[in-house]
Amino acid sequence: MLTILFDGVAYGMLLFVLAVGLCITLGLMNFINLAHGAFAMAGGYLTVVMMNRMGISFYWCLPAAFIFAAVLGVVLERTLYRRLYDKTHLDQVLFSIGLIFMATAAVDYAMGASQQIVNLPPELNGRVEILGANVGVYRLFVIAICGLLTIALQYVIARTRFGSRLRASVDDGRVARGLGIDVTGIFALTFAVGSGLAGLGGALGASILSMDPSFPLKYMIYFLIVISVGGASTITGPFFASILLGVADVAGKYFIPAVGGFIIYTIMVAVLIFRPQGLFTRSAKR
Amino acid sequence: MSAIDAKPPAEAAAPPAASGAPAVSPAARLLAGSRWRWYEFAFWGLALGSYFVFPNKLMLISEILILGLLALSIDLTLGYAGLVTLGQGAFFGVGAYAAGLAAKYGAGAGPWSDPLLGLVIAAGAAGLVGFVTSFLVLRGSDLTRLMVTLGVALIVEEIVTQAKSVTGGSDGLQGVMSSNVLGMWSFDLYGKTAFWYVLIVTFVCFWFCRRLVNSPFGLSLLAIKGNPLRARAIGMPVNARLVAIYTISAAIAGLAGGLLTQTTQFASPDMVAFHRSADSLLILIFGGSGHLYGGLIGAVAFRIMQDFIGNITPQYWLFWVGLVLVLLVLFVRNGIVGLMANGWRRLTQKSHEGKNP
Amino acid sequence: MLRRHLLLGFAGLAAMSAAAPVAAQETVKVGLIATLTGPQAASGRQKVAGAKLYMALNGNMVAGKKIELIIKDDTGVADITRRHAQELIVNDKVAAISGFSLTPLALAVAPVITQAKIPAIIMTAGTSIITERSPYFVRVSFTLPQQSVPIAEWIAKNGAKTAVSLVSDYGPGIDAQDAFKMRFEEKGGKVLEQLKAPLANPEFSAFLQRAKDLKPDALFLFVPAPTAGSLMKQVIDRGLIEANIKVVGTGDITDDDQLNGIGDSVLGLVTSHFYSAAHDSPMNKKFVEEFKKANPGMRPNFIGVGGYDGMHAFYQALEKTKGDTDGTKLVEAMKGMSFESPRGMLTIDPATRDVVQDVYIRKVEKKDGELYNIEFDVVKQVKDPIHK
Amino acid sequence: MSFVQTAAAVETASPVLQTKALCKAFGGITATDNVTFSLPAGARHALIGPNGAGKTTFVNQLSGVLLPTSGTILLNGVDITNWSVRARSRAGIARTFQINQLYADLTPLQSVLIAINERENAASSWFKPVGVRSDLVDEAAALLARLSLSDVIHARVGSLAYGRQRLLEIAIALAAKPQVLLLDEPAAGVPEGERDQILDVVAALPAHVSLILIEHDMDLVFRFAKTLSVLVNGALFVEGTRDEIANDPRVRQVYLGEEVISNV
Repeated sequence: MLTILFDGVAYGMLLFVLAVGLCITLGLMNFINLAHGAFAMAGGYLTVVMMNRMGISFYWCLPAAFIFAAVLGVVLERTLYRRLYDKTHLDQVLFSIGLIFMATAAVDYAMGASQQIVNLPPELNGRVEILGANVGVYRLFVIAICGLLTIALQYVIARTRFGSRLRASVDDGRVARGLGIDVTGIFALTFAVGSGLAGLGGALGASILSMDPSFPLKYMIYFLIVISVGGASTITGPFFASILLGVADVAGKYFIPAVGGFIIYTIMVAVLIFRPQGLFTRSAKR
Repeated sequence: MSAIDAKPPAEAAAPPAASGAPAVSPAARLLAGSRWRWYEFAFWGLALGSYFVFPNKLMLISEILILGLLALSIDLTLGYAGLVTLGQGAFFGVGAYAAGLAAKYGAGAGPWSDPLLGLVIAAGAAGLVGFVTSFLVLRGSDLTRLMVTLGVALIVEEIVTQAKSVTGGSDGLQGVMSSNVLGMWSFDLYGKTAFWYVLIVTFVCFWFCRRLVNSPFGLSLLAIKGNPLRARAIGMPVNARLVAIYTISAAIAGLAGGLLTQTTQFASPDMVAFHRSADSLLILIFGGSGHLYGGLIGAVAFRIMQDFIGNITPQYWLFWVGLVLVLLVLFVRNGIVGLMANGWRRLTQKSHEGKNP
Repeated sequence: MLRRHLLLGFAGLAAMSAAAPVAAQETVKVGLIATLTGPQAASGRQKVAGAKLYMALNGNMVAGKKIELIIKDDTGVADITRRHAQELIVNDKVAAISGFSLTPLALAVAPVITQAKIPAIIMTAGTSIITERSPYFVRVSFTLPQQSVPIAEWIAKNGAKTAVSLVSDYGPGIDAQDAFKMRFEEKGGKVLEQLKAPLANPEFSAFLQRAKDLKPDALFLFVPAPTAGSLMKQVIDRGLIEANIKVVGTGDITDDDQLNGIGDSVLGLVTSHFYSAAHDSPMNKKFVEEFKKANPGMRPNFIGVGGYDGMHAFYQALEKTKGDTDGTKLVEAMKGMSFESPRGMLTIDPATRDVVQDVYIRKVEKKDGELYNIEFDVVKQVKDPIHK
Repeated sequence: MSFVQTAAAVETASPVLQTKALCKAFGGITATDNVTFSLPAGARHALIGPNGAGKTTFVNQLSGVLLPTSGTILLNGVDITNWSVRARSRAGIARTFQINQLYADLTPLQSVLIAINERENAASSWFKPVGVRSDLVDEAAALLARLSLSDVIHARVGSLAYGRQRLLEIAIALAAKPQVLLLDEPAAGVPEGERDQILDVVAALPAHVSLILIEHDMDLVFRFAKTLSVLVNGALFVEGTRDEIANDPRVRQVYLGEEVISNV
């Protein structure tokens, strides 16, 4: 029982790290980047290449995945994404689906279609007893890393000067601009960090979520669910949404294996019907 | 076509002298917007002629027409009512399975097993699902709509794969036997019957949609798309109109799904899958929304592109499709039909200038 | 100058027009519908590589006719498979079609081949019922029940009293779990629960945890090859092996193509399957060697060998009919056919047109620094237990 | 307050539109504060007040865009407080918006025809093309002619000059043949020269239509309105005839004073 809860939390945490960047940039620029998963895939594949082909330690792969995805993010933001901010949501959706297709085919071309498998360092394999629950060491590791990241993010957003500017920009971009806040710069930075986090999530998840070229499409749906349940623009909303989804998904499959797959979609539609602005958001702002 | 024909921007800039010319009554001018044009005859003539030009490709042409019909159904909601959705695959799939089940269990029941009745069932089932879910798209922003419709499509897909006893689950629906159309024409291997059947049904649906968008009802949809706040303020029952068009659109999508099942004699979960919804939307945008022809032309272009690229790099054609999409969004407004309309306008304007001085 | 060109051109034209009818007469086309894009792309590549290898090794002339292979990508979507089948038959006038990576894709062509009377050689898809859907299906791959029954017997013989099965939720998975349960319970065991994971689901942890909490003696697994890697990782990660649960499965979970990527943690895992790249026969040695030479970085797996044998079956049949490409005659020729393949001996059951073959019990071991499924036991000439 | 003491002439006419103790709060802010108001048939009434006085909020409640927090709205004595925008529109309340709400991609003819179709219940006809009902099209053309938009009836609305878009805004509202017309700053942003045209149009409206005008331009207000209400901080500050308001020292202080100063 506890093990299930634990697995659910680990899965949810991973989802959170993967999706949080998308949530913030969505709230910030009202821009929907469905190709967010491509950054996660970039991080995941970088880990695969570094570990399996170059023999570099897994622990170095994590920061490398973050930096790689972040750089990729900022380059794309500066060259392509910025042209789309004033276009319709439909254009943005199509554009990012196009990017997903390109990323999928490019990875297929470079790395092959089969699933990539990451062999974790031995100390992360195995299981330990905690509070009477038998839990995987790696999942513990994932929870620890994601937990630290969440705390760090929360600190940056709530306590730092950058954080307050970010919050102001998300609340009302026009006013923030009027106050002399460099919203474009903040956005570029947030986009980079968001992509970097996705890359890190991809690296962390490579051994749990299975990396193959269809990753961005497969997980796009999960990201959308995290946003629609958690709402954009804060990080606590997506955080609780991710945990809820992780636990509901794992517990659903455990207790009622026959309909496990349904549960998360049903939650999503129910939330969108009853609380279109998300379950964990303050009342609608606009 | 009324939307563009009735308001060529060139006219706005025309000197007042033009209005001094023999006056066409405003009503006649509006009516003229819904008249059949030469290029429309040309389009359908080409579709008809493809039977003789590409006798080897009849199955592919049928598939393109079905895809075009699906995109056309999205055009009604997106291009006319301005509803942004990403779940049309759900209705396509419901129609596909409804027609499949009708053919499977209706087989041998004389006139009751006729494919045309199957189409009615497919449209009815999809329309019903559309009607029920239409209430979800009445609220919220474009983004909410995209996600709700996507969610609905995913749930339908889950149901299809889970309800094995009815749908056959992941293996698809087996044992679909298509009876002869009107008891006379059987579906042959060359796809001849399928071609005529699909062409005629598609044309009838198109003709219906064309009447619809040129009617006062269609005009009111454009009003909702243009400015829902204003539309409400003049007393328009905006929600009822949206429910109506969403339901009609779902029914047509279901009809397209039914056509696919009947001509291929099976239904499988990938008829409901995400890529159906995404592809059909891409096709519409590729072709250009709000012109009715966009979906059909987009389907042709999309398939030609897929074939062309697929022949060069069968494994990586997805990359080029993605690239085309990205470029399309960045540089081309209003798809292929938009490009053609612009080109035509420039051409005619030039020739005018040539004559006048 | 110009004159010479013209003359040359003329000569060329004449040559072409003279050669064309002969070539048309002499060429026999075979369609291969594989999944080359999408999640199943890896299987398509194996199949194409296997079929091409056969032609490279055995030439392209059979019974005085030139064989031409036409490859189509169905992207894993059933209606495209069907359209390709129809176009291959109608436009390209193929003598046979082959391929089919998934059960629904094979089932989609059933009405077409029945109507056209063209044989369809199944190189991969493994649900029992497929061959019953049309008298023109011939299978050279395997069926899931055929693979599951031997492992059920083996595990029962080795002391397991209770078992849980976990399979992907689609035709082959259901087939596998039902056959496993049938035979395991015949041998006095008890299947505690049959778990089914969604086909598109990459996260097995909840199902595995449930399996673990049921505390069975054995866990039987089946998922399609491309998913097997991550499943096996999760099995190990979840500590099922330490919990003294014997994990067994069909060979799909220790797929040759992916085995090295899964890593040493699967060492000792026992599976049942009809093909291993480590199968000890001169024919297989040559096959593996040539396959690797032609496809650097790939190791043949059961799908590759399916493609190889599919071509062989067609060659043999055409030989037998002396070049007659009539579909019904070709199917007749294939019925009862028996030949040695890299996998071992293989027979096409004349009654069901389904494959009858040896099924091996293998264990994952390390050889020359690579992981292989090493065969240590065999059940001879297994028929599909579900066909009547 | 009502018009009883001040507007004896219209006292006999029964009120078309009334509000009783109307309140609207957004969070902690009271945007409409206990407004009891009555509009006689054929009124030419102006609603004035400083920025943020709650004029548009009040009109939004009358037209149904916003629902009041408490209080009632009566149209011809019928309680319409919870009616939808559409129901009110069909009952005869039409409005224009402070910021143009037009269909940028349609033509003026289409824009007006859409409203006429709704009024005549012709808009749910889906089979016959637009234009078959030539009577309705002619009516739309005639209405546009009245607002001197004849030369652009086939132009794209988005391409029209701002002043003409304002006129079209009024034309669309008039197409519904309303009983009560709410004009929210019809001349806002319109260049000086074109204001008169708008004023002429307003002045030429049929006498039986009751008008409420929100306007900042005092010149326009005093030329148009026979009666006025002054709204301050959401509450009705004072009501009266044109002359009374013009001479009311309190009004001069809170409102006109500002206006005068800012104009200087």
